[in-house]
Amino acid sequence: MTTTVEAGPLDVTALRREFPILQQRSHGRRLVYLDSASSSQRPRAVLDAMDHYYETTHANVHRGVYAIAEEATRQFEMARRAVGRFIKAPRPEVEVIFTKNATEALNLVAHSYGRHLLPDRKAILLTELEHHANIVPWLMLAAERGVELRYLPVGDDYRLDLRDLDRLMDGVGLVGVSTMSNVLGTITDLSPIVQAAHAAGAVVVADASQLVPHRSVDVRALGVDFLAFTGHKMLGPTGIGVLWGREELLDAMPPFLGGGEMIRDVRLDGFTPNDLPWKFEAGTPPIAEAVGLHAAIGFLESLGMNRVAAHETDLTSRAIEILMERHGDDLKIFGPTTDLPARGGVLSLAFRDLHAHDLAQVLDAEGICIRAGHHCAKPLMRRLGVTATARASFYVYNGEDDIQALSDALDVAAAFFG
Amino acid sequence: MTTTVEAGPLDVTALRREFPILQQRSHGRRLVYLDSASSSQRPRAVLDAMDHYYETTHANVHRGVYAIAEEATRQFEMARRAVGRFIKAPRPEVEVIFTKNATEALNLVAHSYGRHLLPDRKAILLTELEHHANIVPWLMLAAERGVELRYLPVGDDYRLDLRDLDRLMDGVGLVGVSTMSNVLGTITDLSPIVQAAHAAGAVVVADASQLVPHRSVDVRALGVDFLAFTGHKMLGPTGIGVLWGREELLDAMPPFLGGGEMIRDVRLDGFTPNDLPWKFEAGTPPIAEAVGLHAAIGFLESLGMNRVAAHETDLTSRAIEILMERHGDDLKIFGPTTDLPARGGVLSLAFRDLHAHDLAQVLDAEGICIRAGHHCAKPLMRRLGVTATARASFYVYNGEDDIQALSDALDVAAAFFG
Amino acid sequence: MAGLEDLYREIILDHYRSPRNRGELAVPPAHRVEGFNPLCGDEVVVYLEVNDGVLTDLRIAGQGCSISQSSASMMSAAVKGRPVEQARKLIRSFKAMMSIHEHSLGGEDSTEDPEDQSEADTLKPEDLGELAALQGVVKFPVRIKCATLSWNALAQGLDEIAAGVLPLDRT
Amino acid sequence: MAGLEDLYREIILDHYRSPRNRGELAVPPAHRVEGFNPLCGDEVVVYLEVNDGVLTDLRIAGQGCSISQSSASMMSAAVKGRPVEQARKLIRSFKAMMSIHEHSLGGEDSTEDPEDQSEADTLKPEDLGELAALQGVVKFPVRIKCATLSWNALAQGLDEIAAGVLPLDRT
Ligand SMILES: Cc1ncc(COP(=O)(O)O)c(C=O)c1O
Ligand SMILES: Cc1ncc(COP(=O)(O)O)c(C=O)c1O
Ligand code: FES
Ligand code: FES
Repeated sequence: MTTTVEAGPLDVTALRREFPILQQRSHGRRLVYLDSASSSQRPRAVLDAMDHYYETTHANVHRGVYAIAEEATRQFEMARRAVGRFIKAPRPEVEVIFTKNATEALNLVAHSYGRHLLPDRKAILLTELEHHANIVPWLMLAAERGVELRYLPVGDDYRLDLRDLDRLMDGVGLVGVSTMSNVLGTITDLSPIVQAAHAAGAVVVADASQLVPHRSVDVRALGVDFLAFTGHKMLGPTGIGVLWGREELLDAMPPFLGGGEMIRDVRLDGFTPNDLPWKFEAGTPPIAEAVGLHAAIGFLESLGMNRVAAHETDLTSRAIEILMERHGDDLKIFGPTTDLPARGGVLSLAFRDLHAHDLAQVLDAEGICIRAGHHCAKPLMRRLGVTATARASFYVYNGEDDIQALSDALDVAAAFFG
Repeated sequence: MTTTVEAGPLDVTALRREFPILQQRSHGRRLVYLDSASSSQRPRAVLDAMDHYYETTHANVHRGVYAIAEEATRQFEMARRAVGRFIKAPRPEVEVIFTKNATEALNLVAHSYGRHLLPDRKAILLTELEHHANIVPWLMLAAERGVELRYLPVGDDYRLDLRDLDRLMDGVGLVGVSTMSNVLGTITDLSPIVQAAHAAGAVVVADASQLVPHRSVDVRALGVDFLAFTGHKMLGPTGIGVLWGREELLDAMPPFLGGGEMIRDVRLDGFTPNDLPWKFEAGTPPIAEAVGLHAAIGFLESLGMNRVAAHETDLTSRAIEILMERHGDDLKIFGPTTDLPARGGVLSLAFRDLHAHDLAQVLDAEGICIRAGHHCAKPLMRRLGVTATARASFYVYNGEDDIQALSDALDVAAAFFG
Repeated sequence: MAGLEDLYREIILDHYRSPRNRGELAVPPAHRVEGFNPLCGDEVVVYLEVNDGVLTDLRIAGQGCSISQSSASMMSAAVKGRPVEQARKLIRSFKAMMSIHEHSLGGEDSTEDPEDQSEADTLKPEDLGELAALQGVVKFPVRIKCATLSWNALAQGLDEIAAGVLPLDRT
Repeated sequence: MAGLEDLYREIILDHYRSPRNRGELAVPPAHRVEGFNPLCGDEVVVYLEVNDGVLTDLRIAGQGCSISQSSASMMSAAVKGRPVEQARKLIRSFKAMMSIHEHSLGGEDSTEDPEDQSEADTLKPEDLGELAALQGVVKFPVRIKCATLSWNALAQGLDEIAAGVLPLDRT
């Protein structure tokens, strides 16, 4: 990668100017956006790239011989390569599949690998901290195939408890695991899980929806077999997600959705699938969205993923400090508060006896956007013994002023509900 | 509908100014875009709507209590209602499902209805003129369930031949039929098919990808049970498609993709699906794309779908006249040349003994974009006895000058290949 | 833009802080209905007893946000001891008040919800007494479900009793 | 922007208008291979006969665009009567010439195709004779498959013969 990257901490003030929405005011106040774990905002460069594509190039990809169609195809395939390089895929041009979101990527694996290549009677191992996107497809598969679902537990330190790993891995054919929890912030070191899985002959499906936006990811180093993530959480547009998979697995898998582009030939009585990656891209793909995602990756690379990670670790550390100091007794943080590099910038909170939605509502009036709810992780909520948490999450455009604003607003909420 | 619609023919010159890409020059010439059946271009209003959304409102939908998240949800759900009203859906708010494209919409029906509600041993009836998107999902389903696939034939007048309809319908549980062929332009009057299907107890899945962009569509008048179409062919963005279905059918169908948003509850051992329409919208939906599609529909409504249809019928009639007069002996048109209101603005051509790709290549050098290939309809190509056609297709921004340019370029191609 | 004071009226905070009719009833003779809000995972439980067409007793259990709790509390105060028909009318009236937003969401020519239209027999918000304080909720669409949660459960409970569903069938 | 004359050189049009070695051979003794271009649905069929390490005869059938037809025709003229090893070297060289675009597509730091790199033993375009006329095709990415269609089929045929696949096994 030859992108020139500045050194030192991110200049948040300068960065914010790149994000039009952060120039907006909410309820007459500066918009303090603390919900990037749900969906991030987009820099002007991403919007410009998509507009420019539509204004100069758009045509359907892959089959047109005329100039703009060739250029559209080129830009789409360049986006695929950029995505692949971003996660250090050995063969970006065949291993990166564009889906509509991370959820479709995981369903693709569940349908195509799970229904056809997962050996009979093999169990599926998930973890208690998965997002619904990495649970429901497997629940559906397990019900259909009559196989067992197991869960790696979450310990009281809010990290996966691997003490029973070997026993749980026995007879397992597929492991679904999140690289970073969207509720706890926990970043899991996958190596023991991957090793145990591969020793058991199981494949590992990693949900990296929260990790890829925030850390430098290397699929070879992770050792996983599939990796799913989503464009809208990494400064890219809605409507696009990514599945990366090892070529030999993808090659062996039958198609999932059927239609144009994923075929070599169609006869009245059968069809022949296309080569990778198109075999898994039925119909017109998210072309402009791929162009936008490419621009988002360019933006992140120009910041440098290591600086992004350092910025978020700093901010998380300051946030824990400030919040505990000012609201210590009133506040509970669901998530690791030590070993901060091994956790992301996601803080799930309980404040006094306030309901998370009431808290978020009062914070909104102060111009602060946090998410309240189960965060699509109901099994984890049950494990934590709550129905909902209030969650603040950080990205490149957040600074210490946002933490201060959050902390001030907690006082307002306390006063409001008395 | 209270949109004010002008009377009289479309003002193509004024309209073109709304489409930034048509201001571009290709190979030093005005861009003559004759490939809208493949993908249309977007007016500035659609790009502006999406930019405005990202610059002022974006947040993930459905669960946020803060102001921009509520506004994002409102805009997303308003887009759903606008789409539903555009096709006269009885209950837009529950019957309109956003997918990534028409292909996913058809696959959704094949998986959810086809695998679970299609009665055992019932055959599936398609037609010879279907796009791969309305063949391959059924081929996969038929193979999996071991049921028979049948095809309504295409007659020598390039229209469906219904003489055998009753015999073919015997024992059928599902009919997949295109409302307008993307190769021939044929618009099919579905009423005899729908009547026969319903008499046989079969549901009708209509692929309206080509019809909805060009004609006023009323799902109640069509009488079909499902209708699929796609955003990028109707001035909208890539990354979004639509499935409309009758509420009682959608209600009875199990979910297709699993993940966030499509559930009411998730436990370690099972889940409860959400209400319609969200039951079928797993994961973060194409939010900005829905906003863009809403703007595209607004644009089409402000033109008036009847004027759009009249414009295209006129243009097709002029095109057939001009081309046959100037190149009559050298030219073959695959598609109806009479009863023009019952055909769309799609002209599949063979010119002399030139290969379609060579023809399209020479036309490109003249600044003219046409599509060459099988148009994702290989069974139809075999029926026509060709491997490919050269296809010119029209939309609101095309005028007679485009036809003239096409005709002039045919002469250039003839001279070039001698 | 709606302000917080539109949502959290003083009377609402009061019911939230001191909820009325909180508790459970023995089932049977009481009937038990759950209301589940999938948006947040909260659940209210309504216990009700109907005798000779009168809602003789009613208790609220479960948990949720301040809006859902105070709405349930206000509801209990409003319907307890009333004839079932009056309770039904109140439910209709309350839901009509809460559905205003649905229309503005649908745009100029929204398809009207037939339920609302055909029910001429509803009370105006100004005739709903302290329940009118919940009117501000419609400006916060995500919270509408909070306010209607217990009302939907009550309606379901009355329907089930009318249909003769035995409490035991449901547990 | 590349012009038409980059694609359709005069020599290409000449081979298109008067294709060399068009026809079929009896199978066996000849070997038959199909090349299918999924982008357009075109198919070339290559018949080849190898005796004592020499490609003694070769014919081209099937149909396709002018680029695929003239590329096949030029190929037939270039390899017919040559030793198999020379034909393989020509295939490598031709495919190397055709893969230039792949790199520019991949951006500055594209992952290089290992096949191209390790094969130092290829001819430069300028040593390819009239085949060099096809070099302009790389400026038209969609058409690269047209140009390489018959070459891939030939390579597959040579591999199959080397591996001892009997022609009858494949029909
Ligand atoms: C008739 C028809 N059906 C389905 C499709 C598929 O649309 P999409 O590629 O957007 O899924 C198309 C367009 O390619 C079409 O023309
Ligand atoms: C950990 C995790 N996995 C999966 C998803 C699903 O992403 P999407 O909704 O874009 O499919 C999310 C985000 O919602 C997430 O946080
Ligand atoms: S937020 Fe759950 S009921 Fe209000
Ligand atoms: S277009 Fe088919 S081989 Fe060239």
